[in-house]
Amino acid sequence: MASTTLRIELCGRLAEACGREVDLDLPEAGLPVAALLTALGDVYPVLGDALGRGRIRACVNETIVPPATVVRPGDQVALFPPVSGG
Amino acid sequence: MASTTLRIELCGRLAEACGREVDLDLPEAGLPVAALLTALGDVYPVLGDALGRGRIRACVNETIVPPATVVRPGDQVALFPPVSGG
Amino acid sequence: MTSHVELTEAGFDPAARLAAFTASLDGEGAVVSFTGHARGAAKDGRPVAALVLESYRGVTLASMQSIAADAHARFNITRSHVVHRCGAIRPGEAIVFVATASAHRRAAFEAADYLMDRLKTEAVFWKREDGPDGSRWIEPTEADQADLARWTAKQD
Amino acid sequence: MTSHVELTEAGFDPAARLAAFTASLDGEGAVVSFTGHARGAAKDGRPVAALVLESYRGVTLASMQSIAADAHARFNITRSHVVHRCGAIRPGEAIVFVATASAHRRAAFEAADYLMDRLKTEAVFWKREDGPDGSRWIEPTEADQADLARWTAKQD
Repeated sequence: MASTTLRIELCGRLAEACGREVDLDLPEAGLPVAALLTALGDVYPVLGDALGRGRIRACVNETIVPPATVVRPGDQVALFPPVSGG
Repeated sequence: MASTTLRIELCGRLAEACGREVDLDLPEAGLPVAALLTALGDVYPVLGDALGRGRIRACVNETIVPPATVVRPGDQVALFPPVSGG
Repeated sequence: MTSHVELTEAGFDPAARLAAFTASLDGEGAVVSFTGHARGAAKDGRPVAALVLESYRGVTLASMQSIAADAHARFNITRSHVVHRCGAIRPGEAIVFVATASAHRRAAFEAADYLMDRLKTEAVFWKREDGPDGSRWIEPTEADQADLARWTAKQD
Repeated sequence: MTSHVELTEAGFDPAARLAAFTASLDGEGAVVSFTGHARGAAKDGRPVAALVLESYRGVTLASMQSIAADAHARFNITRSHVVHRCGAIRPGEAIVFVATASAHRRAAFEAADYLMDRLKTEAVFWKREDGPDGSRWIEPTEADQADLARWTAKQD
């Protein structure tokens, strides 16, 4: 099955374990956000704990999306831990 | 019965009818605030309406006092309609 | 606790007051300010050339100081600044400025809100709108009284 | 309705912002401002050398604009000014400034309060305290969440 490499930006404390950007093989058909988080935890076990807490949101092409949204090759993807301004 | 003249300052809209200051004969023994308001309304009928509404407070020697307080000759007296800052 | 309370006939600049207040901070995280400006029209739309605030000797300043002291007693604020004009105030000019500082924002917000509600209804001023068609004395509105009642209803 | 929303890496002066906001008024009677300043100590007392706010591309500014638009939709305010820093902020420096204007004071107070509650919990920033003994990420506190919940509980 053909796959491409997806670069994922990790924001806030998510960047502490393995830097601000990680790469993940993505099937040509894409992956829903929820599955992408699982796959990322498999490849980067050190991220697993933070990703598994259910409080991470995905931002695809500068829009925060629900877990069912499919991420496709070429998308600009970032993962957001809980935000806090002020 | 001996009496002296008490000068009373009228604040806010109370000054509209007959100016900022009015004089009233005061018995040497003084008068409670409530009686002073009645006496003032008798001497200056044009003030009666405003004074009778029960919303006028007396300030004696720079302290706002209750209606039972006795005003004596030499006191510095002012009458306050409802206040409003800001 | 630091409290500055001032009654002035001269115009003042709210931004300059905020600058001085901010410069006086000692590690607080939250600053709230309120400025009340004179409006050019009455509630019913009539034009207002000047708002005239009458005060009475030391009683007016004392009433402001008492309100500020109550705010410090009631809320966890570390400093406050209250300035109120008297005399004739033209439309647009500042009438009253309040600033509060606290470690966290809730106390600063509530104290500023409380200060204004009490200044509006209990500070010793008499307020008159002068316009081309005469003068009118202004008393606290029902909304002002309702705002004030919030603080007696909920004793935090 | 006029709304200015700004994200900046540079330091800014809250008093200068209030001056500009005040100069832009068009007859409003009430102006409320809030300034959040970086503190030199964490909640547990550890010293903080810098507060670091991370943002994400256009999403951070868009989240601020959305919050400001909601404030205008919900409260009877005529203008607002929101500026938020990102990057490293030293103790005492301003992190966020909000100003609101309205005809009467209640709307201006509530809108500023609301803006801050939502910025604290929903604006897209990640906040870190850097000190001599390391870094710590800060998430909204329970008090922040409780403050936010006030606005969903009471739909005025």
